[in-house]
Amino acid sequence: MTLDATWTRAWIDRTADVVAAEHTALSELDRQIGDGDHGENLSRGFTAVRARLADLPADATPGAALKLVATTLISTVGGASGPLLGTAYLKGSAALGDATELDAEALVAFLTAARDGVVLRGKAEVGDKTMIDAWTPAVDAAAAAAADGASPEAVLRAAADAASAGAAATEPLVARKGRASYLGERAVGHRDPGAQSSSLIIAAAADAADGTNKES
Amino acid sequence: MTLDATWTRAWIDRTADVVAAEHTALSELDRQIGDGDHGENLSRGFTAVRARLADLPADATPGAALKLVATTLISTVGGASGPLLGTAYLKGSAALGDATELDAEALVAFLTAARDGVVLRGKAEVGDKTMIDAWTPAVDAAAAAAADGASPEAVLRAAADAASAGAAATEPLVARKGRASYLGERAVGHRDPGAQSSSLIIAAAADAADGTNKES
Amino acid sequence: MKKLINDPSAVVDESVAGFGAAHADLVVVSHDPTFVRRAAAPVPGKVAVVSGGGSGHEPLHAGFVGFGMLSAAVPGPVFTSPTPDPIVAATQAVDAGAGVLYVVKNYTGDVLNFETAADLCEAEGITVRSVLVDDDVAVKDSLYTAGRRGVAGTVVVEKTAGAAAERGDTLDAVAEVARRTNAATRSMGVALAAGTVPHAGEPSFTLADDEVEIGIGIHGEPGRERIPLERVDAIVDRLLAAVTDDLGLVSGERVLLFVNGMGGTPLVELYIAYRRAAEALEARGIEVSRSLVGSYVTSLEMQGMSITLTRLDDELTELWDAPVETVALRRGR
Amino acid sequence: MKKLINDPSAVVDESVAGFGAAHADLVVVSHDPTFVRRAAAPVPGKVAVVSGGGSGHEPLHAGFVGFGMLSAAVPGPVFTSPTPDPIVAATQAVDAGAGVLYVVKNYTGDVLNFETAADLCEAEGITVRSVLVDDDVAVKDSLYTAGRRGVAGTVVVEKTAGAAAERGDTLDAVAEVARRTNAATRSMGVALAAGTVPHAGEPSFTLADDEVEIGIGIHGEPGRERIPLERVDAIVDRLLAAVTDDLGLVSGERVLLFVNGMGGTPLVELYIAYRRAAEALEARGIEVSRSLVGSYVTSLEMQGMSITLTRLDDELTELWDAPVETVALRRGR
Ligand SMILES: Nc1ncnc2c1ncn2[C@@H]1O[C@H](COP(=O)(O)OP(=O)(O)O)[C@@H](O)[C@H]1O
Ligand SMILES: Nc1ncnc2c1ncn2[C@@H]1O[C@H](COP(=O)(O)OP(=O)(O)O)[C@@H](O)[C@H]1O
Ligand SMILES: [Mg+2]
Ligand SMILES: [Mg+2]
Ligand SMILES: [Mg+2]
Ligand SMILES: [Mg+2]
Repeated sequence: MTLDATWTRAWIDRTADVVAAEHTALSELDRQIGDGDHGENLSRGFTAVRARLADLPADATPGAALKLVATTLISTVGGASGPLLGTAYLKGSAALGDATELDAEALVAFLTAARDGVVLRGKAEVGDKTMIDAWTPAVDAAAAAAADGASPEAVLRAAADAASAGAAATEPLVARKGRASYLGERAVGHRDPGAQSSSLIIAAAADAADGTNKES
Repeated sequence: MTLDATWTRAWIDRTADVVAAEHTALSELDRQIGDGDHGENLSRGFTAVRARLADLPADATPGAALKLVATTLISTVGGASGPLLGTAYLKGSAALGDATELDAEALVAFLTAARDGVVLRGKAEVGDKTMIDAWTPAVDAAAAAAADGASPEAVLRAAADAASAGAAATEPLVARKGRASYLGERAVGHRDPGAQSSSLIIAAAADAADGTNKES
Repeated sequence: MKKLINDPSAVVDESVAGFGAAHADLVVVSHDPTFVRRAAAPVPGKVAVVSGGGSGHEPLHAGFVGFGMLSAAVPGPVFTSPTPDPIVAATQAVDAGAGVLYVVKNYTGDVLNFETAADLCEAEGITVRSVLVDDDVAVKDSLYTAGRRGVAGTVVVEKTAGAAAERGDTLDAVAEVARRTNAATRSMGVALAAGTVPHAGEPSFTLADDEVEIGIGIHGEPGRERIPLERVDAIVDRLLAAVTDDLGLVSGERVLLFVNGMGGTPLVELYIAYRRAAEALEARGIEVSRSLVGSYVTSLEMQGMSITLTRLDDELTELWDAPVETVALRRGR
Repeated sequence: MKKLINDPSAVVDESVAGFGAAHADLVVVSHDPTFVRRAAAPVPGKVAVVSGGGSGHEPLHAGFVGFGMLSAAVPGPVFTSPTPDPIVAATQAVDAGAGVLYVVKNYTGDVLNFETAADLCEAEGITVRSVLVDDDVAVKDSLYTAGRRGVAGTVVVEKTAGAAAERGDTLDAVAEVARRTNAATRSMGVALAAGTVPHAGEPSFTLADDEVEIGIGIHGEPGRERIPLERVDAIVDRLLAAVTDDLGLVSGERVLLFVNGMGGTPLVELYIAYRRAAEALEARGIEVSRSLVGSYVTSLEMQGMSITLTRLDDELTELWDAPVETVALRRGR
């Protein structure tokens, strides 16, 4: 079983929906340990993504659609999350090449390249209390599931669950990157907003896969 | 019966006391319809008066003591009330000449000259919601009492009662001079701070006369 | 009350001392009595321009002491006119024999204290003229009131009068420039939140979360009316209507547009207001030929702004453009 | 939330438009993408200096665009770094072939977006160097954090780098001046009350009536610690101790003392703080040879201030003194 361009668009759509829905909650997380704009930043970005996606040819590949997400985020979000998430989508989409159907391995390649892109730009490690704390567990879980022969849907679900646990696990941490690093011990007890939004994005991928397959 | 330099000093002392005691209340009145500094202004002035009075020769006449009040207020109070009250004391002290004993007529002359001094500088009329609404009834009541042959103490008490009533009567008025005039109808219902402080000053004169005579 | 101060009663002295220390290249501060004068004063042969008033409106007036503007400034206690003594001392310090112009905001206290100072100086042989600034259209001007207040327009009067003095005008001519500038200038303000006078300890007035005060003064005096908070464009339109009506501006005229912050309002908001005001004026055929945006005549940390217009002719434009070298306004030097 | 705005999402666009309209003699505003450049740019043969970052810090950066300082400024959304597109557009608009220096405050967002822009510009043949400003000693500098933040000291770096560019230095030399200035500069701030980001609608943090936040940033980030409100002299002593220790200042050295307001604090308070800081430095044998007092690097209407010191040598003094003609800083022209 594979996922196609329809899934890709559904994923992007769901992501835009969830970012809009969680806008205030994300900014509130950022207000606790950052500057309170993370929800605003992402919703500016995904509003632009949705508008530009409408102009994309119907036969665009998953890679082309995700590259459009990348360039749109880079050119509209700003802040730390704009270049970081933008790079994630950019590197991830490059890993997909011209494929029209994505199997479990392709999804693992996407997630890995995306995570590596964030590390390349932001130089964060697991435990630094950043979005990497969602991406890296997601990559590991996806890879493990794929190695076990799981379906694409199951790979994404494993990734989503791991990302969500990873985001939650940022709460007790002291931050070593981004604005929260200025706070030292005072960041303890708060969830990292970027880890939270990344886990929502990965969850949207899994939800879209479930939805797409139920419809088909 | 007459009032002398001892009474004059007692009056000035009592005035300084009552200004200190009513400091906050006067500023609060001014906050309602002005800029909230009237108590601060007068207490700055009378604190200086008290300090300078200590240096005045023991044999200074009432006129000399009150002239010192005048110049001290002019040089320390600022605002509207500084020059106005300063002029009141200046013109009033001039009316006393070198007299060492003040009879009822001298007190009326003092009050009249003081009031005229305020009008000369400030051009306010009765009913403009200013300190004149305390001074003019005081002058009129003092003159009437003196014409009836009242004692100096009784003249001052009559002046004090009229000033107090005059200050209270400013409450329903719209102001036509000073900062409160900017407010139009919104000044209605508030007592004029300068009328209130002038009535306290005149009451202190009467209280000092009672006190002086009780002691003597 | 939360302020970066030590003792409320030392606010003005300490602040003026800091001002003098920070700007010793431009000004000299005298203490006891307190006034601020140009480092290079008196200027031989030139008329001196002196202003002053209660403190709490910084940078007015001390921030405008220097070449091409004020010769001296006399700060009183917060929101309270200075007494005559420091005004006299400042006058003596800057008079070069050509006479001294007092620029006085129209408040009873300022008027009386500067009047007394002028009398004392005249008695000593210094020629003094006074010009009142009364640009605030929020206040009804009538024979039966203290008249309009002087607010942000004071900066414009101090600038043109100072430039006239600098070019060597006589005392009467400098006074005439000041009067003409005042006559060509109107202002109106709005507050979102009052400031707190240090010795009072609580805000001068309180507004609900959805209220603004229109026609506010610069001493925490209440304004003309309270209205629900509106978009700034609507607020600007209100203020501008009052100002342009009072000035009787017609299409084809030129103005200086001055958007003034009250102390606690950030520049980002003032420029939003400026944008609307400039657009609205141009839509009416009025040319905005000069601009000033910033917190120049403040009311402690009050949140709000005022809009000032000065009708410009060639001479006032030239005087506005003339070089000036003060702490708060500097160009051409 | 009470602000003089229309739509929270239009704050930056409308404000920058107003800025451009008010100061058309000095700057040109480009829209879509938004940036502000010198009216006279590119300047043939000279290095261009470009800065930018989130809005809400006005007059930084656009207020420093002009002769002797910035060639262009790129404002992002409130407290959010601009994206690479407007940075690239600004770079292209001001590059005269001599290269472009980016002055970047050390925040992950600013660093990444300017980095991307630099890559894109280099790909088009424009030589770009970047210098990070990280003057905030409230933040521990360590290999394991994002490093110190860039705050008020940015003004000093922009001034000296701009002056170096104006005198005709090469790109490497201008970058070296910027780096040297940053290395000689440290700051620390305090807040009495946070500002409110327009789209957030509530203050970034809340302090009790008797609390202040020491070591505050300029984005409403919480600071280093909360302490009970003290006399400003005591607060100044705290900030100054942190700054002088970190700089390792010793008796006999010269400094620029910069007391910066956070947006909602009136000048009268800043000068009280300045007075103490200057006295305390002089008591330690450190000469305050240059001063700056005012709200130059703000955080919306935050109440508070920061103290910045730059260790001066002859060259930095000369570059600080050099003529500058911008909206917020002007002298010698
Ligand atoms: N160096 C980094 N590497 C990975 N993620 C980072 C890094 N720096 C910041 N982040 C992420 O960015 C998030 C903040 O994004 P956002 O609020 O949009 O930007 P800004 O911090 O510029 O306001 C943080 O919660 C964190 O997850
Ligand atoms: N023209 C005037 N004539 C008489 N009294 C006046 C006049 N103007 C103001 N006052 C008095 O001065 C009082 C205010 O004094 P104060 O608050 O000390 O000065 P300011 O108004 O300058 O702050 C008013 O309450 C009023 O009684
Ligand atoms: Mg953020
Ligand atoms: Mg008063
Ligand atoms: Mg007053
Ligand atoms: Mg941000």
